[in-house]
Amino acid sequence: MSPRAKKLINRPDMILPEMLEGFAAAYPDIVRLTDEGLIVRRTPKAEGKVGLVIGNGSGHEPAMIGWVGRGLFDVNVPGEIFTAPGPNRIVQGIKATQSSAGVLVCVSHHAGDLINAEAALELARAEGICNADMVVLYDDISSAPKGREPERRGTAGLFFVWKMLGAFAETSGNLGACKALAEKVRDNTRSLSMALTSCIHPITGQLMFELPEDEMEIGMGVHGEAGAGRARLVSADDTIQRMLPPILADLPFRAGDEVIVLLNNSGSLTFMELSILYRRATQLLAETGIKIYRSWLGAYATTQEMAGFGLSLCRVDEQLKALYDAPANGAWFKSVG
Amino acid sequence: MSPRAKKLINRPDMILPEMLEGFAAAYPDIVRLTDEGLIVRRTPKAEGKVGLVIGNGSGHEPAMIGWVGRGLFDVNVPGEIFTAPGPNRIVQGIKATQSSAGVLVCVSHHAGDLINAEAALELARAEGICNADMVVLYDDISSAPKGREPERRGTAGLFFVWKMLGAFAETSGNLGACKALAEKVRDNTRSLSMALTSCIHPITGQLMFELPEDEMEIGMGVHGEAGAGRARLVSADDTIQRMLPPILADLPFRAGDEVIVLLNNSGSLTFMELSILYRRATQLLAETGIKIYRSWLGAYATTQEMAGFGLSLCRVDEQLKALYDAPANGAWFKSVG
Amino acid sequence: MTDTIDGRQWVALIRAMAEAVVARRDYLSALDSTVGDGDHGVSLAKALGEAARQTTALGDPSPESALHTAGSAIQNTMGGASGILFGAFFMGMARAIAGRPSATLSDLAAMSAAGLSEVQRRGKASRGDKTMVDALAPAVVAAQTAVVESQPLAEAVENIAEAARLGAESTKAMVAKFGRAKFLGERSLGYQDAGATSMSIMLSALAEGLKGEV
Amino acid sequence: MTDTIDGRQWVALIRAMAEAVVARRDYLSALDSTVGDGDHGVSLAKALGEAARQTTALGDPSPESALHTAGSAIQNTMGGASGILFGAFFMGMARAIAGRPSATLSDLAAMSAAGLSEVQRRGKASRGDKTMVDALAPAVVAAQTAVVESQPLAEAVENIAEAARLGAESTKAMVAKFGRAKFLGERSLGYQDAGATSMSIMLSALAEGLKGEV
Ligand SMILES: Nc1ncnc2c1ncn2[C@@H]1O[C@H](COP(=O)(O)OP(=O)(O)O)[C@@H](O)[C@H]1O
Ligand SMILES: Nc1ncnc2c1ncn2[C@@H]1O[C@H](COP(=O)(O)OP(=O)(O)O)[C@@H](O)[C@H]1O
Ligand SMILES: [Mg+2]
Ligand SMILES: [Mg+2]
Ligand SMILES: [Mg+2]
Ligand SMILES: [Mg+2]
Repeated sequence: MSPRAKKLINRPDMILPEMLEGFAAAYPDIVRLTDEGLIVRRTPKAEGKVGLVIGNGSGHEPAMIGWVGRGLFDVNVPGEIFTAPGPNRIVQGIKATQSSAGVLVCVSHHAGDLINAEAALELARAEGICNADMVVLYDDISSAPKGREPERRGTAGLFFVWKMLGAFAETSGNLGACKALAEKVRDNTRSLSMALTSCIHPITGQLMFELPEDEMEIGMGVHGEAGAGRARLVSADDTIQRMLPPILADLPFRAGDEVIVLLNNSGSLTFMELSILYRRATQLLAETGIKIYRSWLGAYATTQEMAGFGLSLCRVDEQLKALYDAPANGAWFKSVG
Repeated sequence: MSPRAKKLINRPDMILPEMLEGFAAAYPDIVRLTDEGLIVRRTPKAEGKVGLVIGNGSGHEPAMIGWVGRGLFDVNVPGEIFTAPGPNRIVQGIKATQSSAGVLVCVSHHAGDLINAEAALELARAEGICNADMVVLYDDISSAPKGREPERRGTAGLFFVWKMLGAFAETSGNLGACKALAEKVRDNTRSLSMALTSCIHPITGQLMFELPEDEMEIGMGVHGEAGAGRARLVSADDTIQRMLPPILADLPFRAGDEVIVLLNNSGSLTFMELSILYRRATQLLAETGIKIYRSWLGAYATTQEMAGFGLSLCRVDEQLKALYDAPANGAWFKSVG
Repeated sequence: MTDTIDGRQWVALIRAMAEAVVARRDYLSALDSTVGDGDHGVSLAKALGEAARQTTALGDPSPESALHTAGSAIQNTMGGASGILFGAFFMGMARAIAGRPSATLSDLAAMSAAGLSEVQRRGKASRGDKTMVDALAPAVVAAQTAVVESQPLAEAVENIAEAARLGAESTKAMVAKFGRAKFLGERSLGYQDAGATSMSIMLSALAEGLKGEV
Repeated sequence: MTDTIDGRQWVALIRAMAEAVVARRDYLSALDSTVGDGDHGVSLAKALGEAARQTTALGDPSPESALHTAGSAIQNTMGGASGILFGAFFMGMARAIAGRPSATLSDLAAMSAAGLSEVQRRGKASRGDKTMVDALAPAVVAAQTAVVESQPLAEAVENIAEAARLGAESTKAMVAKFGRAKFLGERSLGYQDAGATSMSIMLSALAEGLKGEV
């Protein structure tokens, strides 16, 4: 049931270049596509500010091509579908920021993203680029137990890092401070994802995983990686009731905390469903005395047409609130400020 | 294949109220939910400006609850899934604008929306509300031949009307001028939609229509209404090549015209596919000498998880360009301006 | 069996119509699903349920008040084109019996004609367009015939219901001109119209109700 | 059969590896599909094709240049964890033969050990973790044994290939600790690792290529 074998593409091996070409043509005022296949901000940020680069597998749009722009990333290095780009391409991305204040390579923790970023930084150093650093980010409580946070993988909760770090780096010339800010957001963020259906890998044309009609998978990764386990399909309210308490317990989030809530649509969930899910989340949070500062319901990091969602909470203080509220203008994420 | 029987809801008859409750809770700075179940702008527009109301069936989110806010609608009257709200509720919506300069009831042309709006205006007049008018909007070239435009139905191309009319009414106190502006945008807009897959009606749990594995439907309505006809599934490029020429011929759009292009995701299409489709559209438009002023790729009016898209073009002059570029701040549509 | 229908009886008849539609909800949705969106049974059942609830709450209303309340409840609960049209049917009937304590057969004929005319004013459909009009219009003719022939009310309402049933059946041979089905053109041939069917079910419930001495 | 391998021969061997993987593309993707994302055959075939193209374009390169070019092409074409690791294998081999015109059996043993060490430096996997290391590590052992036993090159490469094949097969009994499959835990038991299989296919192609007097 449900995965969509029909895709509107031309040839599997042309998906990436054709997507980038179409995307860049649609938003010429926000981004440009370089000859090397990088998505770069049309108007560079102010001189002397830290450049933000992220390399990642494609197929998760709007992430990350849609997150390049004012108050967001300077450069995105899009890899093949679900495949991190190689080290040379990340080095090209570092150079493309043209930032004199240093470059932070952001890594959503997955083996491929991490190893390639490490290799890229080695290469960059060998080329004499010394003001580049990387930060490894993760949020998914299902992928490693508490106490082993650095083994966890990056999922949709990194939305908060990108948004807040993007706003921060817009005015910061301090590479160390940018890295510390990214880690602060990461360390205050926790996520858990679920899926109702699988999806089709657009290159292989094959199902990414199997999920029976009456089951859901809780603890899903952003590439269809299996989660903590299968469960029987339950109602929207019961799904939230299952997912929110472990998130709260993990940080832990406590009465009196202020949080921003993200419900990330993994693909073909509807805003109708997201709203119904959100309703139950607000009720549970109200019961625990946790205060919601802001919420964002929508698709940010998708896994093709997979039906599912990620629930993420970020605990915020005055600094993070201001960064969240700062204006942003990516092709597929705008914040009016 | 593909329609998603699994939905994250609680009870079919609670979808609408629970969705509205969750939605309004998520965006308290942008909207509020009234006791009558209306979505109303949190900060009313300036005194003496024309109020904009739209009633429509739900299930198309982000349309239209997500389009209430600054530079957009003042009030949305959400009906049951795929069902226009009754006349009393529309009258409540007219009153909720609290506009002294008059209220324009916007109708996306479908039998239910039209008849209910007509009845609502009769009722309003009977109650002594005399400064309310309605405007009927349509864009879908597949639903009636050229020369019989008023029989056509409203689809995703009305995006342009809402965006531009919203910006116009933000500063206009003239009801007649608002109606004329809406008609101007309508008369410069043409759309054609297609679907790859059907979807499940969230209340009945039934398939909305059937579509064989190797076919697509061109000329799809926003509620799964059949289109001009079935066609064999072809590539992204060939799909655009089939859809764009009839749109161009209908207005007709001519060399030298400037247009804004919308690719509306009907549900579970990916940004990846939209970008690949858009690429071909830019190539064909370049060949015809039509200039693209701006583009918007994304989900605006959906039909649950239906996989498909609408291609819409709006011919713009300096007035319409400025209105398109004006800032807007709805929960699910933002324009940075 | 009664030969006039007062306000309380109208309330009971509206309840009977609601029950009849609720009992056939899935059948009506199924009829709507091949050429429509499959929600007809669910939404009409819900709307008539609300109409029954609101009219029952009136206590001892006039026929006009009962029918008007039912119509308005249907319009605002059901929504869509069909909601306003089913509502218009009741509201048209209400207007034709305004200010009167009960309805005779000849009132019933006038009321059904007024209901039909209100449906057509709003919906613009004629006989043959494959809509509820194809059940309602022959029923109106049957009511008028019954008046001319001075049929007893019991016989009249059976003839009215039978005319509606045949009318609904006749829609199978029609190509839809209104509603969602119109976009299917010839593909709508062979299917019985959902709205015509539910109109016929409601009129049958009315006949049964009157026979059962509501 | 030759007993040293010069730069041109390395280019031919890289081409042979590419052909072998292209021929088994769907099989490799299928192996990757139950516990991974099913793209292994497609992406490795594409990457080795690019490596073959770029090394062929070098004309008459040194072994180091041929192998380094191949590694870099794989890393940047294939991407992901497996791309950088397959690339690291070639780049480790390249470094071990730097500045030399051709490779003897003892060079080959040192090169494969250097390739393995580079794969492990980047990927952190050990034997038993159900990765390409489980094919490569026994192959390195076989190469070292061949040196100790002074096996002729032809016999040595066959033993190396056979060790890799058995190593790949042994992954069926392992629980994945790396790659996407690790999230499946025990559910990964019973499936042969895709990367180990392709490593074994590449080493077999090397053996066949040398027998065929490239
Ligand atoms: N213009 C019209 N005039 C009369 N009846 C109509 C008209 N349009 C639709 N109908 C009736 O409404 C029925 C469909 O009702 P329903 O399924 O509840 O509405 P929707 O099509 O909005 O889902 C049709 O079967 C038809 O009988
Ligand atoms: N850390 C690692 N060390 C060694 N080999 C690894 C490691 N991670 C993954 N692999 C190998 O990569 C293979 C998967 O390759 P591939 O499917 O191309 O990558 P991806 O999982 O990114 O789609 C696995 O079968 C395994 O042999
Ligand atoms: Mg992969
Ligand atoms: Mg309906
Ligand atoms: Mg219907
Ligand atoms: Mg793989």
